Amino acid sequence: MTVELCGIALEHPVINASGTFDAIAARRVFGAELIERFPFAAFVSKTVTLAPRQGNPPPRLWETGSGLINSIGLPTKGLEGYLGEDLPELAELPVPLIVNVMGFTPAEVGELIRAFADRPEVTALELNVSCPNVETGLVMGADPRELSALLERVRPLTDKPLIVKLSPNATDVPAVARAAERAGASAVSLINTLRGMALHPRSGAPWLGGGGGGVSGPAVRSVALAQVYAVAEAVEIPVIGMGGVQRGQDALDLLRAGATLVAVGTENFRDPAAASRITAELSALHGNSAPELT
Amino acid sequence: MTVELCGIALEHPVINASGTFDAIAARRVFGAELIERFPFAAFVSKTVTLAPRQGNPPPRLWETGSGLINSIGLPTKGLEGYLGEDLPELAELPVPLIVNVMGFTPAEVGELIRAFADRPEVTALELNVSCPNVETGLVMGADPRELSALLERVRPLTDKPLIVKLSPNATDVPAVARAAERAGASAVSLINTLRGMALHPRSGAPWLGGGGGGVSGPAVRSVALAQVYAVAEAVEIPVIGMGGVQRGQDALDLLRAGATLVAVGTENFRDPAAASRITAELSALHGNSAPELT
Amino acid sequence: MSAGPAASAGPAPRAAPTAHAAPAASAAPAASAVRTPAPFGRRAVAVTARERHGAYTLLRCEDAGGPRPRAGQFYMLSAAERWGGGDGERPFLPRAFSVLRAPAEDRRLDFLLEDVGPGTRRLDELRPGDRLHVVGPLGNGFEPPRERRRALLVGGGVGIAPLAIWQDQLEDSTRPLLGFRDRARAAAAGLVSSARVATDDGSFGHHGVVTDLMRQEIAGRESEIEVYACGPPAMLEAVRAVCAELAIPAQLALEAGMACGFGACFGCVVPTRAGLVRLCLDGPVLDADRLESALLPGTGH
Amino acid sequence: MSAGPAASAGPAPRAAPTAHAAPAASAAPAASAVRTPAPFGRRAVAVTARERHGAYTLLRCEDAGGPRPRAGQFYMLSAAERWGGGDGERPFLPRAFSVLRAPAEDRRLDFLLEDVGPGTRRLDELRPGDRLHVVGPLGNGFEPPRERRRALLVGGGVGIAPLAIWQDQLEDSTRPLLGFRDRARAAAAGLVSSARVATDDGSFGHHGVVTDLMRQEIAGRESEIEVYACGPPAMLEAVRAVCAELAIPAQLALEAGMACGFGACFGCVVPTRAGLVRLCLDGPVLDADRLESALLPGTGH
Ligand SMILES: Cc1cc2nc3c(=O)[nH]c(=O)nc-3n(C[C@H](O)[C@H](O)[C@H](O)COP(=O)(O)OP(=O)(O)OC[C@H]3O[C@@H](n4cnc5c(N)ncnc54)[C@H](O)[C@@H]3O)c2cc1C
Ligand SMILES: Cc1cc2nc3c(=O)[nH]c(=O)nc-3n(C[C@H](O)[C@H](O)[C@H](O)COP(=O)(O)OP(=O)(O)OC[C@H]3O[C@@H](n4cnc5c(N)ncnc54)[C@H](O)[C@@H]3O)c2cc1C
Ligand SMILES: Cc1cc2nc3c(=O)[nH]c(=O)nc-3n(C[C@H](O)[C@H](O)[C@H](O)COP(=O)(O)O)c2cc1C
Ligand SMILES: Cc1cc2nc3c(=O)[nH]c(=O)nc-3n(C[C@H](O)[C@H](O)[C@H](O)COP(=O)(O)O)c2cc1C
Ligand code: FES
Ligand code: FES
Repeated sequence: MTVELCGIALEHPVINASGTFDAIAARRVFGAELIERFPFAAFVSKTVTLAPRQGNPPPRLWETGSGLINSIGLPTKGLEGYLGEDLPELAELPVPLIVNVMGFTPAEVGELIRAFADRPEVTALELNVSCPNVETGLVMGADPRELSALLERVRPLTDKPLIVKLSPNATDVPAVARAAERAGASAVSLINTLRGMALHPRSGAPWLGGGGGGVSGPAVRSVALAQVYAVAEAVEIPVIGMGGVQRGQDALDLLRAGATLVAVGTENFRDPAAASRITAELSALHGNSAPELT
Repeated sequence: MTVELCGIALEHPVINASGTFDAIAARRVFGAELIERFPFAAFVSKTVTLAPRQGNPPPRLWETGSGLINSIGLPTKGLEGYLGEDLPELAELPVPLIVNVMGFTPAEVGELIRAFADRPEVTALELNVSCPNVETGLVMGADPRELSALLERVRPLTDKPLIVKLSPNATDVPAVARAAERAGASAVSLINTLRGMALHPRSGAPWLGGGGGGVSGPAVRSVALAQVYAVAEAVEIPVIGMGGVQRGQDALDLLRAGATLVAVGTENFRDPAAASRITAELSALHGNSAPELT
Repeated sequence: MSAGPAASAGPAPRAAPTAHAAPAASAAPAASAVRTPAPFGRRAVAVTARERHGAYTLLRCEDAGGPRPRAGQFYMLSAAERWGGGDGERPFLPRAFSVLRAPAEDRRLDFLLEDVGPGTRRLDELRPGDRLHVVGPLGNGFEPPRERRRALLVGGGVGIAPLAIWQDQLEDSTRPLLGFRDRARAAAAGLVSSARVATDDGSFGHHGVVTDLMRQEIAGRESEIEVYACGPPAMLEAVRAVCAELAIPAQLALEAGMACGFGACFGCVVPTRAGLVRLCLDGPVLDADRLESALLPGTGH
Repeated sequence: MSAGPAASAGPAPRAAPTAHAAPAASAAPAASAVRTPAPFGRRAVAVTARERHGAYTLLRCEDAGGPRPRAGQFYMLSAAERWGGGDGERPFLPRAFSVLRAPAEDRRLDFLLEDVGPGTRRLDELRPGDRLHVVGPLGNGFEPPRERRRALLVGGGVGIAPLAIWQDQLEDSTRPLLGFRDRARAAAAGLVSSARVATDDGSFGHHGVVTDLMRQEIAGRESEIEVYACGPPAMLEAVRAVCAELAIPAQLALEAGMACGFGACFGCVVPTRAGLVRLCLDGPVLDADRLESALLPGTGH
């Protein structure tokens, strides 16, 4: 099941979704076995911003019958901490490293990209655009013009593949994807979490420390499939599909919808090695359905 | 639990979601008991368009572990058929009637509204704006300007309450709701179904006759809650909340998020009398949590 | 009247023969059609027995609160527990099942299930004492044969279910014809009296399809027979084609994916010559001549 | 060494006392800390026993594939079946449980559960022979007392769980103090040896809270005691406040909502004086002096 994404050769098409697997923490917990049995074909790190961020106050989690609402709020050591502490450890992983970055202004995004532009440890960059541009107030990844302007500015800063992680909370996601493609994105990834909310069952106040949160897991699977399908029809560049993947069949659906890679997110929480099982199931299904996949 | 919406007095705050209960069919199936035990405080009829529509080819349904994807495609007898065949029967229901209409151009919407403007059987109109304006190509309910223009044209055509049913597949739903309010909407209702999709497990082709479909049921509950909360914060007019309501607690959450009424959709399919149970559960919770609700 | 509805047909037997004056309307949604109303809402009933018949499961429950169904009617079933979950999995919506048997003298309802997916699997787990949610009886059911015709019941697989109750209610009918994939499945043929059986693999009865038997049975009696058929789409389509060819009236009990069963969702539509109709409301029994084909999209396994 | 980890502490006992030279770092995420690695991925284990102890359930399983846990460590548990569903309902994510007991000589793991919601309810349904998914051992566990101090175990409710295994592993400790809501719950006190018990309603043991007993026990021995506490947030906060007042070192086993248990989600953070830390990774045992308060948002029932 080897596959290629923007010239990167991968052993299979299953990677992790940003922010749903901390390989450094997992190595402390699971030791060498994590590396020996590393479940992802590439590793995507959690979103890094320029400045350190604490993230949202707890509680940060709300479970639903078919998913999770999180208001983690992108805690990060910031660029400097990441470069100094995390990157050396992540560089030891047995798979290519994709660094996910986010900035609140185009200048910030530029600075982040420049910082990784020539890092040999880093194979590709993923740009999280699900946050507002603090200068315009518009969510960068929800508005085609906003995103074009951003990418035209930052795309020239690196030769590495630049994956744009789209926001699913947009009127016309394929239009945003097309704008990304025209402005030089190497690939797009989707979906990020859907905006969601939970109230305290007794008090009725918002449960999550951040007020609202992002929905992930099986609940979003069919929404993800629709968006991946529509985006894959709209662009020529590769698509990384994610959202509620729990089984090989879910991964197969995203590949059939046009994705080149599939990312596993929330399911990692239910089983740290879920991606290995999903990859095995996918491989079995590939065998069974080769005609449709060639 | 009596409640008022735009001057309409209702016995309780639970109504049906458009297109999820056909009172005429249900009366054939359940007879007089339906009327005696009518579960909704007001009845919302399925979307009527000007011309008759067959709707999408089957299959129209795809079940997920926590919801439903439908591609019903708005079958309707059209305005004339509705006025001649359905309205007289619906007028016999023991609760106020809300007619849901949709047009593909502002002129069509105007014509539909005019047709019901002076009908005494009709208490209020709900305007489904989750379809594209065929003249501009923009989804009427996803773009604030598009919606303003539409409402400014059609709002003057009736004195009846005009409820705008918003599309959830929009970048900034509260902005659309504010536009509706400014242009004279009496209330807004949300959420309609999220865009979703399913593939045939073996062939990998889109399962639904319509290609894609709309996701409803428990899977969308937390997305609905977030949108209702954000919209209720953004507007002064009443909000009708819906999306995945299965229990009194779900209804209570939407009321606490700022809704005046709650609509039950997909859960009707699992139990035709679900709304009665939900109303009873809500009433019990009201008793328990009176302080937060006054 | 040699073939009127038996007294056991239910509390409100229809004055059926007149409805047949205009055959095209017989299964049509005449707003005035007298139907036995179903109790409003789903109700919990107790499972009282579970038996295996060949590859199928007979599920019996005690429906104290409901009226007696007509032959061909169906119920929406769901287990009272663990329906909507199991690792976030289906079943979520209730499932449609034809009545296999519903003796007039008690409150018993029998269903025959074939395990084809998560819903039937869950129902197959139920044991006496477990609770089942039911909505029904739903749909139209079979109409008695047109005058001077005798009923010929033709079924395949789990589709024998509505034929068993119809046989119970008919005063008289010719020998039923049943088709199965193999001997294991054919073991369920005993649920219908004195049936002739065909199997695809020849392991039991006639080696071939049930329409082979049908042609034999009908030959020369085209004007005396009305066919009642229920089974997999390919079989129904074969039956429809034979009946169309021989100009024999046929009532087909069809299947379509259903979310509600009571006309609420518009999800169960099937294409007829006159457009799409909701099968749960205007069917599940349709006169064969209303259909271009009985091969419906999204059905079959 | 009077209070080193007993030989049963696990295959890789830490050279603990030295880690205490700088107390603030003792529970800090030193990347170099020697941990017993957990097997990667969740594994299915068989439930071998279920016992009721007062209002709580002891669940025993046979963990053939895992290393022995340290006292204070926890596992993420989920039933192998029906987890993620049941009418589209929770539980969906695994749940965290402290080890109650894990004798070094076999592969047994005991957990003590209080039924407070859908996850604990589902686990409470498990019976010998059922399968359980486990990930672990996770988290840091207790550190041995600082030199010249003896362990005083203080627990409340189901929070006695990690104290039982810690008592097993400590060579020597003073009489444990346990608080419960009432007599029914206090029946679980027998899981810890020779404990003194307080109940809120006075129906058993001392009428009052466990910190009353704690003040009595400590009085005059402030420099000889190190407190190990686990229990509901209000109790832990009271323990923390008393220890702060009396300048006694305390190790608190805390709880927070967790999605993963292995540092992946950043969901379990708790506020410390030095900022938010992931409790599953840097805890669940934290030195009390790292906390402003043990009353954490989103915990308690
Ligand atoms: C009026 C009527 C009467 C019936 N009577 C009987 C009877 O007496 N006995 C009996 O055994 N069966 C009967 N059926 C069929 C029965 O309802 C189905 O077999 C049952 O619904 C299957 O449910 P499942 O969960 O086991 O399988 P499903 O997984 O639902 O599979 C059933 C079929 O549904 C489709 N499908 C697959 N996945 C999905 C999905 N996610 N969403 C939507 N569709 C999907 C496929 O075509 C599949 O073959 C009847 C159906 C109707 C409409
Ligand atoms: C390290 C650690 C060790 C633990 N050890 C034990 C032990 O030994 N024994 C034991 O009984 N318990 C222990 N717990 C607590 C145990 O994990 C919880 O009681 C369990 O997770 C509750 O799950 P539930 O589904 O039964 O209840 P839930 O419904 O999950 O309720 C538990 C609490 O979670 C919150 N909550 C409610 N609804 C939601 C929701 N939808 N999403 C998110 N949060 C919600 C509320 O605060 C509620 O009081 C431990 C917890 C941790 C972190
Ligand atoms: C707890 C949590 C944290 C996340 N953090 C990030 C993040 O830091 N950056 C990012 O781009 N996406 C983040 N995501 C989104 C995921 O990468 C993914 O897009 C989403 O969860 C959908 O996939 P899933 O349904 O498989 O979880 C996070 C998701 C979760 C659940
Ligand atoms: C089968 C089906 C048909 C629907 N038809 C309509 C419709 O005709 N008009 C409309 O405005 N909304 C329609 N909806 C949307 C519902 O009114 C409602 O907004 C949505 O289903 C969310 O509520 P729920 O999760 O409770 O089902 C339909 C939904 C379903 C599931
Ligand atoms: S199943 Fe819903 S309309 Fe027929
Ligand atoms: S529970 Fe996921 S990081 Fe701690």
